[in-house]
Amino acid sequence: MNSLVLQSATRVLVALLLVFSVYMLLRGHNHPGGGFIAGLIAASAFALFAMAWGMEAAQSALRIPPGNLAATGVLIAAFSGVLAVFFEGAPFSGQWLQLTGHKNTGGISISNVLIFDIGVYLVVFGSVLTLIFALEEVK
Amino acid sequence: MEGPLAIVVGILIATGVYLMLARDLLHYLFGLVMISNAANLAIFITGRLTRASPALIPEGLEVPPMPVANPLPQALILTAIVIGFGLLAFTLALIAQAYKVLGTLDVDTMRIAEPRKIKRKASP
Amino acid sequence: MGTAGGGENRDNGQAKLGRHLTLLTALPPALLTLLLLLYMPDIAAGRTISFGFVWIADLGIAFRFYIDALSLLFALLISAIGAFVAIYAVAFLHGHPQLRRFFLYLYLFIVGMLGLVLAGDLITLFVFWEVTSVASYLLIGFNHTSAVARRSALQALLVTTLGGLCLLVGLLLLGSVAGSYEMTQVLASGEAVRASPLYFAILILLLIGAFSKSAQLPFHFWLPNAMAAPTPVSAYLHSATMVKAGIYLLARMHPVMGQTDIWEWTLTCTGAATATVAAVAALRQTDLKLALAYTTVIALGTLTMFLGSDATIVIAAAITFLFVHSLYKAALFMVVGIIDKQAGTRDINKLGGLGQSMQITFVIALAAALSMAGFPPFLGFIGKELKYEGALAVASEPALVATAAVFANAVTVTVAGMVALKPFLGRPNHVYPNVQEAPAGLWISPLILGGLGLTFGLVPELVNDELITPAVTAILGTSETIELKLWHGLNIPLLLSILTFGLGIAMYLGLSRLRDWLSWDFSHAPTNADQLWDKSLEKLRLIAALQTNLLQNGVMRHYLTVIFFTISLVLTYALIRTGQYSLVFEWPHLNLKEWAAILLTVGGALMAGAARKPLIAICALGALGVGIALIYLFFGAPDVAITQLLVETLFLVLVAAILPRLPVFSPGRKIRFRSRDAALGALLGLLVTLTILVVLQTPFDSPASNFFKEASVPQAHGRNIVNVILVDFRALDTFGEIIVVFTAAIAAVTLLGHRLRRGKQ
Amino acid sequence: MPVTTVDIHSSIIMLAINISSLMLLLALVMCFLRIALGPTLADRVVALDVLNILAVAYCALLAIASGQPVYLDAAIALALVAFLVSVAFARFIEKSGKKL
Amino acid sequence: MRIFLLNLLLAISWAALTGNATLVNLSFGFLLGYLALRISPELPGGSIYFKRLQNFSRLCIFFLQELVLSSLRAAWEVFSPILKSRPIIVRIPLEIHERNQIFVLINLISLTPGTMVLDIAPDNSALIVHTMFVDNPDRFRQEIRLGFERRVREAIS
Amino acid sequence: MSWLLALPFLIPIGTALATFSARARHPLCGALSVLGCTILLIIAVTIILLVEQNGPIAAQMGDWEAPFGITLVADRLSAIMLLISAIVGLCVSLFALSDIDKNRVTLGFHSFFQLLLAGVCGSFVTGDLFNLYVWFEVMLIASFALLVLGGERVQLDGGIKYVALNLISTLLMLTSIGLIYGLTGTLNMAQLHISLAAVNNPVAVSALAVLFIAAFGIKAAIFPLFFWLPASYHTPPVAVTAVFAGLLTKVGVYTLIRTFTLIFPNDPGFTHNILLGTALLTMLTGVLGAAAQYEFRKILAFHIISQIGFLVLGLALNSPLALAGSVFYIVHNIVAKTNLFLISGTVQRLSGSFELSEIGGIYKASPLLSTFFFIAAFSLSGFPPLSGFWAKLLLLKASLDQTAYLVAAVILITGVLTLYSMSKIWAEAFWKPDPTGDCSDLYTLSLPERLQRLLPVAFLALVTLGLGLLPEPLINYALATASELLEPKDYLDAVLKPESIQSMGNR
Amino acid sequence: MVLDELFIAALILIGSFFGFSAALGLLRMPDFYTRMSTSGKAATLCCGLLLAGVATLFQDAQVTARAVAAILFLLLTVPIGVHMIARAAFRVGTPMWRGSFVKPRFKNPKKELQ
Ligand code: NA
Ligand code: NA
Repeated sequence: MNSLVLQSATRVLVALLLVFSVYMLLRGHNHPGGGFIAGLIAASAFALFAMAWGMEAAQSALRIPPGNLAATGVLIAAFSGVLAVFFEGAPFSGQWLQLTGHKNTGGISISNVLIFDIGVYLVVFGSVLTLIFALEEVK
Repeated sequence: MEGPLAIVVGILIATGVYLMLARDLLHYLFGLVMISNAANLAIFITGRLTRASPALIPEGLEVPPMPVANPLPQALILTAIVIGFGLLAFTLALIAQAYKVLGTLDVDTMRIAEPRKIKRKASP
Repeated sequence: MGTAGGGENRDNGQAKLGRHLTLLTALPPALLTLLLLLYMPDIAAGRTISFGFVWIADLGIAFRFYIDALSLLFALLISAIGAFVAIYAVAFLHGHPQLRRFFLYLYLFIVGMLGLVLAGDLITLFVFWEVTSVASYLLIGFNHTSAVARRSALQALLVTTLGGLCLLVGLLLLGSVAGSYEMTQVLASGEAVRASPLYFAILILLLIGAFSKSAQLPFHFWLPNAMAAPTPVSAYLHSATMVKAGIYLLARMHPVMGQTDIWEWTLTCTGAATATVAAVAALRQTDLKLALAYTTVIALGTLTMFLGSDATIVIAAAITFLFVHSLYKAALFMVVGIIDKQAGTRDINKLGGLGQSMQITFVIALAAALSMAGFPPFLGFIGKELKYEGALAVASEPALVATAAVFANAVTVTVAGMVALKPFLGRPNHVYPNVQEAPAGLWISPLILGGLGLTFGLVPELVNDELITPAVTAILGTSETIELKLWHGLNIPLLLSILTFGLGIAMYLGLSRLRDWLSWDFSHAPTNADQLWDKSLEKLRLIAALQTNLLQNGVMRHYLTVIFFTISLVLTYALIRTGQYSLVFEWPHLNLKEWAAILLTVGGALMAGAARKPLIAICALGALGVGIALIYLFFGAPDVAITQLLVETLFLVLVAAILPRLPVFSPGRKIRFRSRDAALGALLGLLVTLTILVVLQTPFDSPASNFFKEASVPQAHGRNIVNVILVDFRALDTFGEIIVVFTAAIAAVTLLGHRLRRGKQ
Repeated sequence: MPVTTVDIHSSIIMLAINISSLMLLLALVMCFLRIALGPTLADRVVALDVLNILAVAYCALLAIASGQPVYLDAAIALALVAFLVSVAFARFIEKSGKKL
Repeated sequence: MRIFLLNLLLAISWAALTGNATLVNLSFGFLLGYLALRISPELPGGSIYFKRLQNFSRLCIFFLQELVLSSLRAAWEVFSPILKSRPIIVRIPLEIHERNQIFVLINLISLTPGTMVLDIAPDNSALIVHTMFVDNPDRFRQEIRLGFERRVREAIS
Repeated sequence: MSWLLALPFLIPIGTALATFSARARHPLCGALSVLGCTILLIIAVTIILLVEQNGPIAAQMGDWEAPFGITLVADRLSAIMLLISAIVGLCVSLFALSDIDKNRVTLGFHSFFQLLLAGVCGSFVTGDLFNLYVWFEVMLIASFALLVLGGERVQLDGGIKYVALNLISTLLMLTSIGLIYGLTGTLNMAQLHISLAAVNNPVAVSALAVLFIAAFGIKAAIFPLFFWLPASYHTPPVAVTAVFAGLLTKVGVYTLIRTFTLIFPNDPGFTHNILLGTALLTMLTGVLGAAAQYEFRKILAFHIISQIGFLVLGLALNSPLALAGSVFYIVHNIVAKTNLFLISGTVQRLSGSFELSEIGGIYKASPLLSTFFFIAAFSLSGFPPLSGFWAKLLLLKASLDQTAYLVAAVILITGVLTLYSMSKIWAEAFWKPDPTGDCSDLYTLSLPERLQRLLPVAFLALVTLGLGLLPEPLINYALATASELLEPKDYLDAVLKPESIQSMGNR
Repeated sequence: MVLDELFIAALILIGSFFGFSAALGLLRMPDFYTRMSTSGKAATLCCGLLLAGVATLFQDAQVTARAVAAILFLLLTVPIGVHMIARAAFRVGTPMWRGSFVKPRFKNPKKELQ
């Protein structure tokens, strides 16, 4: 939609929404948030982008086709689920690599749980975007 | 607390059913949204309501210090909401495409797969 | 089974193969006949042979065979006549493109029949019973390009299957009453079966099975229609075998089910009625094959009639007649086939004077016909004498039985004349001037069969001692001695015979007048079973169409209504059926915030329901979504609330994106429907509310939730329990869920006709 | 968890919360009425927009009433995305070009 | 920009020094850093930065003030039993042409009591404004030009 | 062990992703799909062997112990359903190589197909009610996609009804699951068996039971909830219909069996009587519906309904023999039904139509195909010595044992009417001379296409024949399944006692 | 402490007063444009005040930061939404209040834009 106001605001808002989505994703394990919410917010960002600047602009800004993004997300989530096979755990069991601090009190850690949530994020993001782009495109 | 909300669920279902029975596919979709919400709400209230805190555990503690809301129904509803969104979005696309291809949203006139008259053939 | 024939070479090859097959095809049944003959003396001496394997141990079902004198008699007839039919068929169908298929079916049929009569287990028996149904279906429909053949095949199949299913139930019940499906045990448990309360049901079911297979009233109509089959098939099916499966069943079950009044009455009356009706019908036919077919029904009726009795002489009459009938009827069908093939017609009014050019056929026809008519010294005569003797010995209604027998036999005599005299005598017909004698392949089989009739008539001991007497013994279970001889002296049976001949010859001579007299139109008679069949099929289609139009009428709203109504109905029933609960419903203290959320939700819902324009409904849905999100928020579920709001927003964005391409106004519904739908909705809403309230009456305790609260930090290292459940405790749910979302997305894209983009544009 | 500096159960705060709840409730009802009354789609969308903003207010109010700052997350999320509905509908209104 | 980063660095150092990384403390650090930079030897581009920061702060304050005023005015109008407003729609030609400036201007106008930008001419040369409380369109145009446009031009360039 | 039980859905999902990324390369995509199905089959065989040896096996996802986390369980019922699904999957994926046009492959046919399999297999292995819902959704959305893939008018029309009616079932199921959680506090099906028996709230239990009947009943297409099936099954390509016919409704039946043996076994006088009445009406309406049709696939579609009635009947009669009958019937029916649909597709390929009035002469042109049809059709009609006979026999005997003579009568009537429809197809499509004269024979197809079309059909026909001639292993298995279902002690032990799982893992 | 309480209570009350006023304007104003003028800003202010109340209540950096963020986001997004709707309504020719002393002057909005 060719609107100066919307387009100007979008410059800030898209970035803001994306940053906010990552924030919601990363703190989701301990605070409200998580992959779903973050993914939905990120998708909203691009929905806004598409509405303000047109779909082609949004698509080329994203660079990756959203469908592939979603597929990657499924792959990541599946990967984190089957990661446990290397640690003799059941599928989808949590694996934690603690870099600093203690698991329960904080510190920096890499866990397949987080990877899983990132997968969820990508799937939700990619899928919703796919839907938005597809419905926008209907002629 | 659950009682009034149970009635809310009933009202949502009643309206949802009424909408679904309309001739227009869009109204069907709205009915679906409503019943979808009703289902989620039903899970929420039968998992018992509480005005207690959200199911978060403060830093430094291992278990919630006070009663918290039942987290499991919430997780179920979250899953159901997102699944429902996927289904609704697909249905929306289907309706759009159906209108494009069939030229109508009136379900009473959608008789291509099941034509009005059964062909009765004199067959030996 | 051969593959489709395309091209000259294949056809030639097939024809050549066919000629070489001549002997080969007849070989297996012939060998089997010999084998059975080897066993014959032993069996006749009272030994039985039983072999097989356990099929399903837990159900006591075995694939077992049992050979006693009765089954041996049938098996011999089947295999021997099978061999002759095979020889005949090779010549008859020479050059037919689907010859190999024909033999496949024929063998299937022979196997089925043999299995049936040799079965040593009730289930085995049923299996082969059905095999014969299928094989006969395929054989009757062999000329499948003809609609008549297809109709007849279907008719035969459905009638015999209906009977077969009743039989299956009967056999299962019989097995449970007898305590085993094994034939020997079943045969030994007659007392128990007759005393069982299920006896009557079993009897009726078995009789339906037997009668439908043996074309007894009221199932008789399919057999004449089955004449659509190629001639050798008719010969085989309707003389020797399939129809006699029912007779075999009656004979086989005689020791178990027989010896009761109801058995005797049912069989006698049905048999007599069938014979009489078929006799009248036979007289009306001008098609030789049909006339023969009706005499077969006559014979079956007679056999049924006799099997009702438990007098030795009656059973002996039945068995002898059965044997005789198989021989001459097969021969006569073959003769008709020859006439048909050589003269090109089977219409009795067009045939005549073939005797000069087809002398061999004429002789064969005469031999078989004389046997059928029961002239001495043919075996048929002995059979007939025994029949009359037996008829008079029937305990219940000797006069009725005898009258029916005489009438039936007289008609048989007439038909014998029609087949053996009419086509051959008189002046040659100019319509078919160049009729040739048939090749040897065609007449060799009927010749032997006709000859056997004469041979056995002259020397009845050949068949009596080792076949008929033991078979009768097997049926009655007591050792019997039966004498078969041509001359019994001057007695009532002989007088009846003479009466029969006189009547038969008179009818033959006055046949055309008789036919005129009988030519009243059956077509509107309610008893015309064939038309009844058509009508009932038509009714079936009508009912089917009606019910489909009623239920599956293509209107989605109707479907939805039925579904919602059904749910309401069963839910109402479930809620009120015990009638013993008290709902505790307290108006709790909700605070203003919560009321606001509830008001918003309910208001949004009602408004969306009332909105005529989709646009208004959408706005109402927005309000509804906010209301529900607030409810989640107020009761401690911020994650859910946020998700709900986001999803709601994105959904509205999607709807707004699609809306410009959709119609602005919706078609309205009639007020009648509107109030009905509203009532249905209200009912369902009320029921769900009640259900929730009822569920809430039970105190709640969720070990899982408690576990999650306790384990979230120490074991799963997360502080947002909801999120921990989603990504750890119940990660599999989430995994499935993202797959749903992913699939929904790509499905929507493909649905809307876009290829998923493979890269930046 | 951050601790509130004042007692949220004190009578002043409670009173304020209750009055505020009532006012916001009435506000919601009025917004809803505007959605119902229309008359144009734009009116309804504006009302929906205000409704969304009021939901943010509710989040804040709830955070105060419960002493739980987590509800702020909901407020932020809503503040960021709620206007999308307005934008989407504005686009629709412009596109369809009719009085709706 | 460089100076802004420098200022930010100072704020962070302040937070690190005091061992208190709360927002209030950071803001305080930022203010402290600003003052420190203000009195430091002149940095390249410093004057522009200070000027802008000043203007920006002024704009923010103005913004908040207008927001409150506008809301109060609206509330007054809403609660008054008789509607006294005289809404008109005015076309206002623009002197500024940068998109960012126009954007801020529109937001400012929207925040003004009773005014609302309805549309922008395709070449960004004029605004269509709806106003409730002004009777004279020309006076309104003048007000906008002198009031907001100037401020925006000063704050953003 | 825990991995083995996760593989039945992980493999199809992996395959789906692989085919998704390879969707532009037509042959590769198909090959991947077939490969995935083959692996799935191997896994299914492994599972059934293990289950046959050790009894029910369970796996706790994420290592969270049983009533808390999500448990996967394979007992005999699950194992046989998995196996048969894998077989159907393999056959259909092979058949799809020639039946599905390039456009549909590019649109992602194989991915959706694999996702459908994932949903089906997931439903079979899960021991958690909500997880079941999730797998149902996977299955549902994949089926939506497959149904409308290609977007023809008739597909969209049928798809609307399919989607509209199935979504109601989904919502109903979701609500029911929520309510049962509210009543018992658990979602684990084994735990539900214990918890629900302890709930002293008969009204709530009854209401939930009927809600479940309705929810799964719509999925299973029982009377009078089946409308979506005849409305849509004749609209997509045949490979799609075949896999739908073989698997989708059967998942509904599977869940009905699972639910009403494991969760609601305690009030058969109420629940099972409702099921019984429904089953009988389903059998009759389905078969009557078929009698009114003159379109190949519509006839088959209505027969699905009728046969669902048989499956539910076995459950409703609630005796070991009857349940065994159901299990046997499911296997038989999946094989025969899938095969019939595959054959209908090839018939359409040869003659260009599904309308019986427009096709004919197949018997003459393609005797091999005719033979396969004959076997499948007569098996469906319950003729010995084909698999359908034993299925019918078991149910008949079960009903007679319970002196349910009305049931036996309905079985008989349905049997005859089934035969009527099947012979109608046979007479019209196969025997009747070709009315249009444009019917080609199998030899006009290329060799690969012929193989792709005939191999699955031949294999399925062989299975039908094999099950008919040597039914004992499957009947024994079905009987063991039935007793396992009626006496779920082993199932409960496997799920709820971790030590028993531990010990088995070491074995 | 009481001062704090009073301050917070005031923020809450004033905030919700503006919310109420916004909604009342929405309901009471005679036409679309006036409804719009009187509602959006007041609602934003309502949120701002309530969020300020939250920040005051907790006096915690994180909470304050999030409250400030929420306010900023609202200030950023609300005017955009409002403007977009207004523009759309204007472009499709939504009529002005007839009671105003200037009659609606823009019959054809497109022409006006030239
Ligand atoms: Na199905
Ligand atoms: Na089926």
